[in-house]
Amino acid sequence: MKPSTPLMESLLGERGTRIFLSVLVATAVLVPVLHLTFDAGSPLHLSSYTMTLIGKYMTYALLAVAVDLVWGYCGILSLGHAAFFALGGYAMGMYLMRQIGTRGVYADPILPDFMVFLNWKELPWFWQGFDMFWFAALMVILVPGLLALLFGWLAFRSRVTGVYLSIITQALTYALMLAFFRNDMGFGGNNGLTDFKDILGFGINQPGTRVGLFVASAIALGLGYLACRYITLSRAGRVVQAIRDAESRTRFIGYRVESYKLWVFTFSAVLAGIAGALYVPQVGIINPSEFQPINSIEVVIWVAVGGRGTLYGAVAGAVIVNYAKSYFTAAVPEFWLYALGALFVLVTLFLPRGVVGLADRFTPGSREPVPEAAKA
Amino acid sequence: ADTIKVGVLHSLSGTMAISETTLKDTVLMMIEQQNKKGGVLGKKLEAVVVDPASNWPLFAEKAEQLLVKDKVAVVFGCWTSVSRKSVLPVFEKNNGLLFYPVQYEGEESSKNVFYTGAAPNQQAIPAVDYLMKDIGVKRWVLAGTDYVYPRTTNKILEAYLKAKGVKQEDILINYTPFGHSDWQSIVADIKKFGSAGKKTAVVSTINGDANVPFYKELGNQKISAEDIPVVAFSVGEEELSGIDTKPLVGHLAAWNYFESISTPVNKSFIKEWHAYTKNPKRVTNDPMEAHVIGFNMWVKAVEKAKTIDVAKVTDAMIGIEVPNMTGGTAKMLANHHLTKPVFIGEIRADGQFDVVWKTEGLVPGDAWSDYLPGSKDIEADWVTLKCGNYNTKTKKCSGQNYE
Amino acid sequence: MLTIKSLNQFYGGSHILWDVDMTVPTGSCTCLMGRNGMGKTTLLKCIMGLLPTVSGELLYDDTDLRKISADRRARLGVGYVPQGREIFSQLTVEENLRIGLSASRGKLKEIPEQIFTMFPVLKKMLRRRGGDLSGGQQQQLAIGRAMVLEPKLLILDEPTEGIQPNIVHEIGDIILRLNKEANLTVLLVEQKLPFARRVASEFRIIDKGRIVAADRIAGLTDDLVRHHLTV
Amino acid sequence: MNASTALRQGWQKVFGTGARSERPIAPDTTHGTILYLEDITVSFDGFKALNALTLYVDAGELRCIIGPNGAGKTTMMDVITGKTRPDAGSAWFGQTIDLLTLTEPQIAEAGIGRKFQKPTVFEQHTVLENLELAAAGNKSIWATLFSPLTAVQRDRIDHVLETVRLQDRRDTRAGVLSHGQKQWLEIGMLLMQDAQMLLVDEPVAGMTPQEVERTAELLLSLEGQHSVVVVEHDMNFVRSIARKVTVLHEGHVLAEGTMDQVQNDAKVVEVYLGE
Amino acid sequence: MTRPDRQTSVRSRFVLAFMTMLALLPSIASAADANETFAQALKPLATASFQEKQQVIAAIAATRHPNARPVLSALLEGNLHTRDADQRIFIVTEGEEGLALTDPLMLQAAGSAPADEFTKITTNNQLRKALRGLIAGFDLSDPDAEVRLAAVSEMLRTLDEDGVLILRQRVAEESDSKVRSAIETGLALADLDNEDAAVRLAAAVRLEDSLSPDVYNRLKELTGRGDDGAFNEPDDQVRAAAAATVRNIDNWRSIYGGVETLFFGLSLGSVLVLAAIGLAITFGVMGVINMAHGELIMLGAYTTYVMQLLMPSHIGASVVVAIPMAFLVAGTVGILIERGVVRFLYGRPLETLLATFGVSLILQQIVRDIFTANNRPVETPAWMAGSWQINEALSITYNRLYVILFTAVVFTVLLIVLKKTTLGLKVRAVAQNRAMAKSMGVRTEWVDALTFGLGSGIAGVAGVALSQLTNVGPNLGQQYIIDSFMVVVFGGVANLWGTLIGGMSLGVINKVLEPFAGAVLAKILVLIALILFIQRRPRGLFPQKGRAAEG
Ligand SMILES: Nc1ncnc2c1ncn2[C@@H]1O[C@H](COP(=O)(O)OP(=O)(O)OP(=O)(O)O)[C@@H](O)[C@H]1O
Ligand SMILES: Nc1ncnc2c1ncn2[C@@H]1O[C@H](COP(=O)(O)OP(=O)(O)OP(=O)(O)O)[C@@H](O)[C@H]1O
Ligand SMILES: NC(N)=O
Ligand SMILES: [Mg+2]
Ligand SMILES: [Mg+2]
Repeated sequence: MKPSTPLMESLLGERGTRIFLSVLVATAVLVPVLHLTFDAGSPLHLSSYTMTLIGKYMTYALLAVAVDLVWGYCGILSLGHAAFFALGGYAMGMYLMRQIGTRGVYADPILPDFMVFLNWKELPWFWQGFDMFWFAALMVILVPGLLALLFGWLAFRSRVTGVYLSIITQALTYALMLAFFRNDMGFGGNNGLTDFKDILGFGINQPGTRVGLFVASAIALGLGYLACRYITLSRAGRVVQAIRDAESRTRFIGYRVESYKLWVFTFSAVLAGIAGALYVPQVGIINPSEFQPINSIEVVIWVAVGGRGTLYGAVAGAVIVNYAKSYFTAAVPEFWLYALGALFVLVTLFLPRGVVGLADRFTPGSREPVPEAAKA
Repeated sequence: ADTIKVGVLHSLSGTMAISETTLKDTVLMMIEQQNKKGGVLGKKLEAVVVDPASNWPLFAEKAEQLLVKDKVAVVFGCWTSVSRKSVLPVFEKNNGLLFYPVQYEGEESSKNVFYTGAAPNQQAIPAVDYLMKDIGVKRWVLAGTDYVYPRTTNKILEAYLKAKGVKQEDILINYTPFGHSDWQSIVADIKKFGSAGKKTAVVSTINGDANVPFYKELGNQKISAEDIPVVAFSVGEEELSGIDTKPLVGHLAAWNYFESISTPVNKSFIKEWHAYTKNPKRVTNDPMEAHVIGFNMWVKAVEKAKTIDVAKVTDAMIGIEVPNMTGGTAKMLANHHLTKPVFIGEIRADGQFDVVWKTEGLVPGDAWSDYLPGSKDIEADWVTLKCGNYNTKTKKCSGQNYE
Repeated sequence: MLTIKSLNQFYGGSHILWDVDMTVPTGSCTCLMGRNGMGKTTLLKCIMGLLPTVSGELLYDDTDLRKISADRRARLGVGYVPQGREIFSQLTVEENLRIGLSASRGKLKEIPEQIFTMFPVLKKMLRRRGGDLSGGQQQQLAIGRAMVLEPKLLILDEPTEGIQPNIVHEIGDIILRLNKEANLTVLLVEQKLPFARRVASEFRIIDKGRIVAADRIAGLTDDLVRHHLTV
Repeated sequence: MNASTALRQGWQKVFGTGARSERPIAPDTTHGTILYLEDITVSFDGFKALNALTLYVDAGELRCIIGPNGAGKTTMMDVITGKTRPDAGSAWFGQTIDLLTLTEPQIAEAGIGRKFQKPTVFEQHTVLENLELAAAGNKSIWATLFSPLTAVQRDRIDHVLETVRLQDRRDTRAGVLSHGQKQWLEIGMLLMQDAQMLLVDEPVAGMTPQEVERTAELLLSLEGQHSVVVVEHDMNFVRSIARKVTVLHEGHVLAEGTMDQVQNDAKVVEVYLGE
Repeated sequence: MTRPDRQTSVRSRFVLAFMTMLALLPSIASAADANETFAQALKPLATASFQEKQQVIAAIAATRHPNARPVLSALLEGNLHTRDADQRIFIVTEGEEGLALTDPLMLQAAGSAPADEFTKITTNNQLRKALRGLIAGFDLSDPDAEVRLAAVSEMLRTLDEDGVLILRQRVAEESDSKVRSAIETGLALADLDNEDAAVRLAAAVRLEDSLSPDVYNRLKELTGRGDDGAFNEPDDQVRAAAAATVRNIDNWRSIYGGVETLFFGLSLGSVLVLAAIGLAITFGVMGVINMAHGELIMLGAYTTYVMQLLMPSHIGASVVVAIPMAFLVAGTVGILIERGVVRFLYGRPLETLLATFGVSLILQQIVRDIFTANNRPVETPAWMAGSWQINEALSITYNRLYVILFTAVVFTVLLIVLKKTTLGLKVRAVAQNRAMAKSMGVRTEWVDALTFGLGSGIAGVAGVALSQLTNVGPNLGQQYIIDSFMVVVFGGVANLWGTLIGGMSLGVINKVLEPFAGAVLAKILVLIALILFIQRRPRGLFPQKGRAAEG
């Protein structure tokens, strides 16, 4: 790819970014081709399993990029991003649920199955409109966005920072998890939403649809990445990093710290929501365990493993950790926790700047090691 | 391939490992024994074990891996309903074969799944009958973990009790989250509810880890089985082996199998299990029996069909009979559920059960409950109707996810 | 008291101290001077053991300091007043002072009264959090804190920074008195020439990480000052 | 009100950023006084760091403030910049701006810049970026996100870099600068802010005599266009720039006047200067 | 009839026989005859169904044979077996070689025999309940007043007309006032059925001060109307008295209900505090985000289990011994974690999160591999079991009470260590400025290891307490880690008092909400309250103050 404009040039003016984007484009093209053009017997065939897996990793990667933006660049350690991810997922899940129509086991034209057998008589108000894709798509953005906006507005306005902020984001996702677990809430309780049939009229298990979802994930990841990269390169990005390092000092030179934080937080929540929305049709289920506090912590860990404060590091971390998980749980199902645990310990001890830090070390001309700011 | 691959999809880590690890071992033991007998269709069986880590989307991923990458002939797996729901589309899409060994809420019958655990009519209803008729219970606490299985079971029970003339004020329903650990208030409430002068019992669909603190609290608040018995549907020998059972003596459980039932089959199974696990104290339980039955049925069906082809095997499955471990016969019905005996046992101090009641004969599993308005018109029949949810009113088959 | 030979120090890739050779005679008050960013603080931190040294020798009397951790250096009698004060901000003034007690050479049980005579403001503020003190008060606390160790060698990094003139003067007196009466060896970094001239007996000038001049204080000529200390 | 204006106003309300390019408020100095502090009292757990402090600063004036450690000088700056809210008293910037009702960034926006006693710069940013961050101009999200620095701003940065002699450090991370270099950088940031009023807390601490001189020159050059309040304990420095000197003691003004007057005030000598 | 109770038939038959026998007492048949009757009564037990056993035991009791009581208690305890060969019944105790046999007729040892030649005579809940009632009938004349009191309470559980007869007999002879009072309550309850309104009134007045649920239910019934719309109690005065008592009980119940809720809240709170307090040190003071904290708690719980395995016959003591052991085990593991991992990460607190998360995964799996994925049974020692019945409306469970007290002790000790010892001072100094603490001669490495060990050890001690309340399994730690962080942060980092007050108030609020909102919603509400509270106090309940904290 050849950078043509100055904007492109600066966006792509980083080796990691260029590598990441090339790999992404290659993947987005090659995987569908290998999947569709070769049949199952061929050695070149790429199974739908593998494609879906990579698609899933890409949505995780987008989530990781979102977390890296708030944490790596703005210093907001959000332990609640899984909640935004899950909310986006639920919005999409509700759409998919309503697409089932009469094809549910109880053949109710309106009510999803779980409502029928729990004896619900009519569709709750908050399920209205989700039969339309545009509405669901809007909700994918609005629900996480507005929640982040409200929550962030409350928190940043009162200058909640550091661990206090982390813990209340955690409380948020925990509360949402408990709420969504409740069957009375009308989101299918513990089972969540599943048994999807089609999306935009295409059968959800059709190879074509799968490819579509895969490519959509790749595009979302690419665009999300570039948007974040643009932000971090802009002056606003430097303000955001200044806030991370010395919040009150930033105030004294005239920046409205709260507004910047709120904006970054909200933007990042929207990205997380989009990631969740793409995740759900590919894995086929969304349920409250996605809100588990531990999930949010894991996202932070992906970012740390990859290398905090470099967007491509976040991507690398998400893919590496999740691939390791997929691989270990099958290859050494009885011992995989040792392997994963050891990975985390070793990366921390020996790769203080994450996996991409290792790569940079062998790259001449990279910035000198940055002693971490001592604050959370 | 010169082996037949058998997938094992049980959580070995995370919250469900407590229950599921044993099932993995059970399947491995069955495979080992079958291989000693020469395998199936002249080929050895090869286990493919994965760990979905109590993570529901991971269940789907691992299921797909087993079916697509490892190309297993059959999968034994899942415990929670949500994990089953999560893998269901994967099995239907890839035309796999799943044996699901746990008692569950019913309301499902998939072409690709055989349900070897109890449907609600094979556990809950008989248990309530026993309490009502033999114990004279007049007041009911339905306590459960807040998820589909308890919700559905309690819906069914509530309808059933009301049909039997129990008044609304004599039913207390309570839901708690998974892993609920502070039972003080709820147990105190139960105590108060039970002190109104009528014989009271608790029907517990409390799941997994929450049981230990629940029973501890019962013991400490001195609620004895003689005053307010608790009959549980999710507490078996395995769960009791993690609890100090002395204070629980007399509380009840309803299952289709108890380790203490002394039949020759069961005795030899327990012996083999102890030998296989090299642990003479390892207990057996109901879902294990379900897996053993399921496994034997699958072997029989494969031998009958002379192939591992899923379509042929599923056809051959229906009507297959294998002995269960309590002296009866398990038969695979057209709705992919089994016939099962129902036992009520009282907890003993050693963590085993004394059977105090059992059904006369075998109860056929009912996929669609007759006590739920939405499902009483639905039928599952994979022989004549070729449908898992056929509506007898509209004469339509719905919810099929394949072809 | 202190002998430094060909000491080298790096931060990451950049070489900060270049073959530093320097002595601090026992009983002297040696003043280390140099422009901003020349490596004064770095050198003091090396002596204290807060930064690793790459090569060179570091002798304290006859002890090789390089093999010894910072806390042992403190227990051997090296007191340190860092630039920027480095008060334990959430500890009270009293607690800040008590920290050194168990490491003090005399195994003191109580904070010596002498410290409060030197800095009466500390006595008034014993219960206040160190971090709440004003800049100058903190500087006084930092000096007092180092004195609790009853050091043999006292290292002061710009101790008068931010302190009101009459107390600066007093600090000068105190250094002189400790130096003379208690036979305390002092290594001082100081920018203010008059103060340096008043209290120091020796001077060293560091320029771009190298020692470029060393002499009795009398030898600190205007020429040297112009050459090494002006921009 | 149509939907789009409503939306924009909503955005402004939440994110607090209009597309404002000019200063929203500027001090009204028609009476010649730019800062009015009246009866300011600040107490911490009963201890009065400022005790009914009253102080006026004229527009364009260079004012030196001295006083013993703990007299309340830094606290006074905290009050002016919005870091500390006083228990009592009033603080006005010009005739119209009530400082006590504004937030820190609003105060900065109104034209008050500050250099801290302990040098505080953005350690992870380069020297250049530090200056860029401080540069005067629209500081809304919209502006920083979409418009790059103007040529004027860039020239200004180069100029300031030269002034503070950090040209060859422009791409160095500020965190690795020495103490004195950080002092200079912070002064540079203050210059970039182009504030009406500069509060400078101990600018020459840790500087060599020559640098002290240069700082003095710099501050003097600002006189006229800017109002400058300098706190210092270095008497040579104060003497070299002093016009009017205020002495604070125990939270209020002990003396005020020319350097000579103050130097010869017995009380000032006793509590502060010594002999 | 008072109650349609299953036991009625059993009891009435027994009482009838009993009464007859009392009447015939002087002319009682020979001892041999008595033995014969007893043996006959006993015999059917071997083959009877549960239903039939009910009658059999009544018959046994009715013989009033001196061995009836020991035989019935043996049956109750599951020690009555039949010999498969000849269906003979023995009282057995488990001995070294099989079962030690006792002949029920003679109460003499009858040798021993292998266990598999015998079948236990099983009981079920109803039988056991009936047995207890029958045994209580024998105990009414026990010399020990405590036993008599227990017997009366036991009888009141299943009181019927015949029971009333027995009690009336007894009340005259009863010397102990407590026992008599208990009997009188029972009789008064019975008197409420009397035809004479005056007797009913007297009974209603007699019950004035009672808090018993039986009394309440009975009186409540009196105040209501039957299906035909008529009052259940025709007499106005009696009804008024009953209503007054009902109101009185209602009042007391709500007061005691409040006390109970508070107790529940404090006990939940102390669990939270215990789980969090170690973290208040490792995280609050040292700044290490120790994700393995939960696993250290888990290790403490497993230590308790292992101690019980090691001393199976001293369960009571094992829990006490487990406390220092758990401290050592968890403390040692903590020190290993600190020396092995954490010490390389000071100044990089977020990376401690990553590394200790890895450690926590490893610890979980180690435990799973050693102890299997199953929960381990930890017994409750006798001294912690059951509850302290303060009155009939209020009882407090001992295990919770001990946990509250234990929390108080742990907290106090820790407070003293941190505030009064130099270690505490050094810990805080190191946490704030490691380099400077070194320069002040503090052996930071020591302090780090010790402090981390202390925090970890306390986590282990918490595990001992938790083993008495909840599962001991590999996931134990995961359950508490989130709550622990929440409590520490809510209280205000680095403030031990904050952790205490924070944990306790979260516990109490939760329990106050629970009755209205249910367990789940209560927890959600608490979380929302926490979020909103942090808005008001962005640095927790007890924030660090001053210039330095403002950053
Ligand atoms: N942590 C660090 N990493 C990299 N470089 C550093 C670090 N600390 C200081 N430096 C660099 O080392 C050089 C010497 O710094 P040092 O603090 O020793 O100077 P100094 O002589 O004490 O100056 P000052 O008089 O301003 O205090 C400076 O150029 C500074 O930029
Ligand atoms: N948050 C606080 N809590 C308690 N006391 C405080 C707090 N902030 C400041 N003080 C006290 O208020 C007084 C004034 O402090 P301030 O920093 O304003 O002094 P200053 O005049 O700037 O002194 P210096 O010249 O030493 O910098 C000091 O005695 C200080 O200890
Ligand atoms: N199916 C169950 N028990 O979840
Ligand atoms: Mg320096
Ligand atoms: Mg000051």
